[in-house]
Amino acid sequence: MSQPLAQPLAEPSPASKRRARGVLGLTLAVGVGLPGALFGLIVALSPLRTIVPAGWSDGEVFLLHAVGLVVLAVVLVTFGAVISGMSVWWEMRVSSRMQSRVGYNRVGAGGFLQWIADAVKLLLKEDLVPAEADGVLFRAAPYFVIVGFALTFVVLPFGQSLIAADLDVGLFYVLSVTALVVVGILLAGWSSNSKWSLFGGMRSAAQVISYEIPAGLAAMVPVLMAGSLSMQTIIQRQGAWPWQWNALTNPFALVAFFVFFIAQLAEGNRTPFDLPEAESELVAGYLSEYSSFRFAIYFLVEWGNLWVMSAVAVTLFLGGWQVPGVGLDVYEAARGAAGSIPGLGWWGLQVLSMLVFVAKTLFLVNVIIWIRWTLPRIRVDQMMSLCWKYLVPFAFVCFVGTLFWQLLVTARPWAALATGVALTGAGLVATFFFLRLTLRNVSAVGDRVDLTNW
Amino acid sequence: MAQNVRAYAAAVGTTVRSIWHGMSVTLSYLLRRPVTIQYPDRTPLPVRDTLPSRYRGFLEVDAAICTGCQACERACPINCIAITLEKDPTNPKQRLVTQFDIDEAKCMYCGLCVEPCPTGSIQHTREFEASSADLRTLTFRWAEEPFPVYKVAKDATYYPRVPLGSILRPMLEARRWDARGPEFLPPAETPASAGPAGGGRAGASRGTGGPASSAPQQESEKKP
Amino acid sequence: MERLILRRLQADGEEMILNFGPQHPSTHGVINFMVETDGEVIRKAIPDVGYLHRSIEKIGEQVGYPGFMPFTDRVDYVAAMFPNEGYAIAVERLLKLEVPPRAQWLRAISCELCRIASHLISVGTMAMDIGAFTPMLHGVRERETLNDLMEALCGARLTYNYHRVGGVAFDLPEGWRDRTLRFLDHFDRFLVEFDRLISFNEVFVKRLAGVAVIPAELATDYGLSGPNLRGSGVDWDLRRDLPYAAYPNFRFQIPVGKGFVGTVGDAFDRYYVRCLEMGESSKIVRQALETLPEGEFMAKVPRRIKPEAGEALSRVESARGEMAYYVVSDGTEKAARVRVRTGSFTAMGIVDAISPGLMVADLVALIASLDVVAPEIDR
Amino acid sequence: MTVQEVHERLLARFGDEVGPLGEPKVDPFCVVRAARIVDVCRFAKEDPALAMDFLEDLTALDWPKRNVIEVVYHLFSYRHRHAIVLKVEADRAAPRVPTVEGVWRAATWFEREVYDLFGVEFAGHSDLRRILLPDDWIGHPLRKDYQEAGGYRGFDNVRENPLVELRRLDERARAAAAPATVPAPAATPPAPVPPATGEKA
Repeated sequence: MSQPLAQPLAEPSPASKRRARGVLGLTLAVGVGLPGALFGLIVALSPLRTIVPAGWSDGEVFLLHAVGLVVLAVVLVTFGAVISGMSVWWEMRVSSRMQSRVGYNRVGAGGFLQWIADAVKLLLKEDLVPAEADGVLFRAAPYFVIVGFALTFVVLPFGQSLIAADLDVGLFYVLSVTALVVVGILLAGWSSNSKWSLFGGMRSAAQVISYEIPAGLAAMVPVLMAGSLSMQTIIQRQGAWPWQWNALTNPFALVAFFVFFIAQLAEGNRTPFDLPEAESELVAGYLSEYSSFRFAIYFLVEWGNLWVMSAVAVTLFLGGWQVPGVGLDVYEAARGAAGSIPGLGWWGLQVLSMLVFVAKTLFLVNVIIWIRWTLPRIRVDQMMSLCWKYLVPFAFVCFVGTLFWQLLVTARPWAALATGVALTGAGLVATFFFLRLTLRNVSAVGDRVDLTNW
Repeated sequence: MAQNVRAYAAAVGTTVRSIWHGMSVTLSYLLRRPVTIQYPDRTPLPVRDTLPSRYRGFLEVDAAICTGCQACERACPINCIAITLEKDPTNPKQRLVTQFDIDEAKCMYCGLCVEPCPTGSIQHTREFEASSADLRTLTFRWAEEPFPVYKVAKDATYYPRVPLGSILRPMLEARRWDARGPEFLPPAETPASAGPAGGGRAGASRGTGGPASSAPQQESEKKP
Repeated sequence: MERLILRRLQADGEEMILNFGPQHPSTHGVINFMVETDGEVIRKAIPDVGYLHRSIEKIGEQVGYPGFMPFTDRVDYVAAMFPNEGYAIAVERLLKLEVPPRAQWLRAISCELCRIASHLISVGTMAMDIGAFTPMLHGVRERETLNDLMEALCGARLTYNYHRVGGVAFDLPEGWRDRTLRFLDHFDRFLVEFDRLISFNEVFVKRLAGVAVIPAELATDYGLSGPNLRGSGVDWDLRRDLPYAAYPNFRFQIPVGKGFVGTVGDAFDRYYVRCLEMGESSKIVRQALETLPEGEFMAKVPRRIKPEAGEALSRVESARGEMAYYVVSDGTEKAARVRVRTGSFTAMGIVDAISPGLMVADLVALIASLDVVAPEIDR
Repeated sequence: MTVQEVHERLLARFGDEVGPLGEPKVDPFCVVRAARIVDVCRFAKEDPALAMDFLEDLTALDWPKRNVIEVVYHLFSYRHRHAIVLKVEADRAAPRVPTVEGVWRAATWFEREVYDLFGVEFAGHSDLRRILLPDDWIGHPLRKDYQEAGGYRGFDNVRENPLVELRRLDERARAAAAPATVPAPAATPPAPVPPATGEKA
């Protein structure tokens, strides 16, 4: 058709081009620099406890370690906040592509700085407390949530020596402190004095307490296999190659991995278990009355939990930070004398192990996001029946099965390797078929693969 | 028992299979191009220029070929067009359109006024971007200066209409979104029975018979 | 109002009264439900409608016959072709006007495309209310293409105002036929993908199967119509059984709920009948485009529409059930009464009867499966 | 069955309590005595030859000149695919018609709507409340003599009509510009328009 008055949009002026370059630079600085600095600090500070500078008195060494740990604590909490914000951005980008949308695209290049803008906006909002709410509990609830979230970072391993404190009861500690989150949610639901919040709080309490059981049982499987509750020990007892991972050397552990993963989804209130804040039923659930910074805390914890869930699952089942081809003796050799400042090679190995761990964790984070934007929400009674009729029996079977499996593996050590190779092969075949199906989906409706404008 | 076990296994199986398919579909969308556009500044063309020619945007009147027949005014179901015709004081045979106002804030863009127009003077354009902070600025005045009515030749098949949008677009581009509209006069004290003056009253007084006709004085008595 | 409802609700004070709406994400417009719950289980849900009442029937008495057409768009703005068509047919019956075949065909084409567009919103919001956001936007994406087609056809994306007393406003624009056929080719394959994405997703099925069952007798008793009625297993469709416009010339199936995954008449049946209907509408549009007759698209209509005194009822199979226009003329240029009977209004009346015993999440599924649109209830 | 046959069957059962079928302008109808409407409806629904299981529509018409409000019943049978339109006449001053809620449950909401918009009382209705309008609304809007109030609970629903207001501005400007040539109208500023005619926003 004729378009007599059509006029193309004006060419971008040099000034706007300069501005776009500036935005890109800023985005890269924040996107690479911020996590880079945090990871760097984690790498630099975590092994501090093992270093005893020659000639320092005990008191000075203690002071050094104490200061190092305090800084590390600050770094880890900041890391939790940053990774949460970046997950929000990434989730929004991924979900929008799944829905044929562009998604965040205004603040910063690719909309990357949107999470900072959102955080600033939330901090500037008025902190409302409903007149009829229970003021003290209402104000206190977010702190339970954030404390339960931040404390888990104490035992989350980032690399071979990169852990704030390798507690002997590490896994037990994780399960305990995450239970604080549900206290916060329940308080929020009760104290808001809103019917929707109450519904959300009750649902959340029922859900989290129920799913603690399959999660705990499934987490016992790697504990049985490793013979320890310590996170680092559990990782070190696994191998680096996929066929040496807990989840793949033992068929029961594979099932336990899925049970654990599903239970973690439920504990993190992620779809399909987002009943406590089901927006089409409960408006915003326990969050209904929150605003401003307190709302931001819930937001932060919800997305920061993505990292925690994935990191714990990777630790327990997927080999943690183990780098293929780099055994523990290699670390030892590179470490040098105990107490001294390690050589450059050792630091390089630490960074390498951290990269492996981060890569695996981000993969699981993506899976969680992907599930969220695919599946509908289940109903509250189905949530219960899934837990008690499916997950708990499965977890029990896996637990008992692993007991016998360990006997078998002790008698016939090749069984673990054979299972590992077989399951890895099966996984690769399944992945192949899945990717083929995915590519066929694209052509089936007449679209084509087009990665421009990502 | 065996049946229960089979049902149990089947439930797990169908769940896994259906999720397998669903996740494959969502994953495949990561490989496709989004369909949304980034209005308004990141489109290859301004959106108004990509709209189909039948698009019903803001109304435009080409005064040069307006016959002053008031067909559009009569066709408008919500009386958002007001036309006043007067005799030219200098030339008694010539009639002038002294008022041709369209309340685009009220207009529902139904296109009924376009259909009876004998010359195609009133048309919907593809312009739609005229957000305004003040409703009063959305009354478009097509007879700022009174214009003579257009005489249609007997066997005319073609009317010299200027390109669609060429009058309206400069008008819209000259607007500021936060411009204030004209200050209206305070409500007149003269009673409503003052009687019509001028041909344009037909449209205005018809408005009182419209669906929302109201007599506020009577109503205030009914409502405590 | 609230006091009246509360008096009916508060049986022993043990229950919680929830104000479900009017501003609630899943009430599909501005509707309020006074819900009495015992924990998660609903004792009673009483709909409270009228928030979107715009006195369209009164307007119909005030503007002339042709002038009312744009107002019919607003009766059901998700599927505005059907009120257009219903009103046009009613006035044509009053005028005893014969509509040219091409106009009949164009009406069928526009209405069936509109049905697809409406059902896409319906099934999409169904998925969204169940908690899956992605299918909703996939539906909206396909609807967007339809909106573009409608825009090219009649100049508007939502309030089409395309039908006229005596025909339609425009003929097909150039290239429109090919664009539509291309879209339908894509759309038929999209429906398969949509089923894989959500319809038979086990979580989704479990949420809908056997939920909010409406037996056939209850459905007729409450005057349900359209997909809601067919979802209950009643094999009835005006397009086939009391054909109007060009429908006798097309071959198509009427999908009927038969308990696809659960009980006949459950929420999934109502949902899936709509999914199947989209495929049938696509078939109809193809046939109509193939057999589109040449000729006028507008009958000779008198300049002033002034039917003699009498009354006419037109029944149209709208996307939300039977839409009936009851137009009474007293011999003047303005109708004495224009009555719109809509599918959503009767569908809403049944919530009261179906809701006891559902869970809060099921109420959402019930409302979504009835596919009510608030303006159509309130008019 | 055709409408005539349906009507004959009703006549055979109820005699002259069912009125004659109106002349078939477009859709014929018959007027039923208000007291018997429930019986007629029940018969129409339960008689196997009629089987009017679908209450298509229930509405009303206001005829101020005849001083009646007609309640209109559109009945339809899914099984036999025939229809009939019944009407009941009620006095405008105090319209009162028995409810057919017991015959079709669909009538519950239809009758509530008629009650709301026409003020027809349905005797025996289980839940006769306003449905579309707020329950403190005054008047029944679909009656022909209904006068709309200027607002509701302090919410103004009147917007000035810019078409009229601009016209007034023009006239004042013209009067100010030409006082010398046309002295007479300049003395009294022309304000021939009614005060800002009410328009629903």
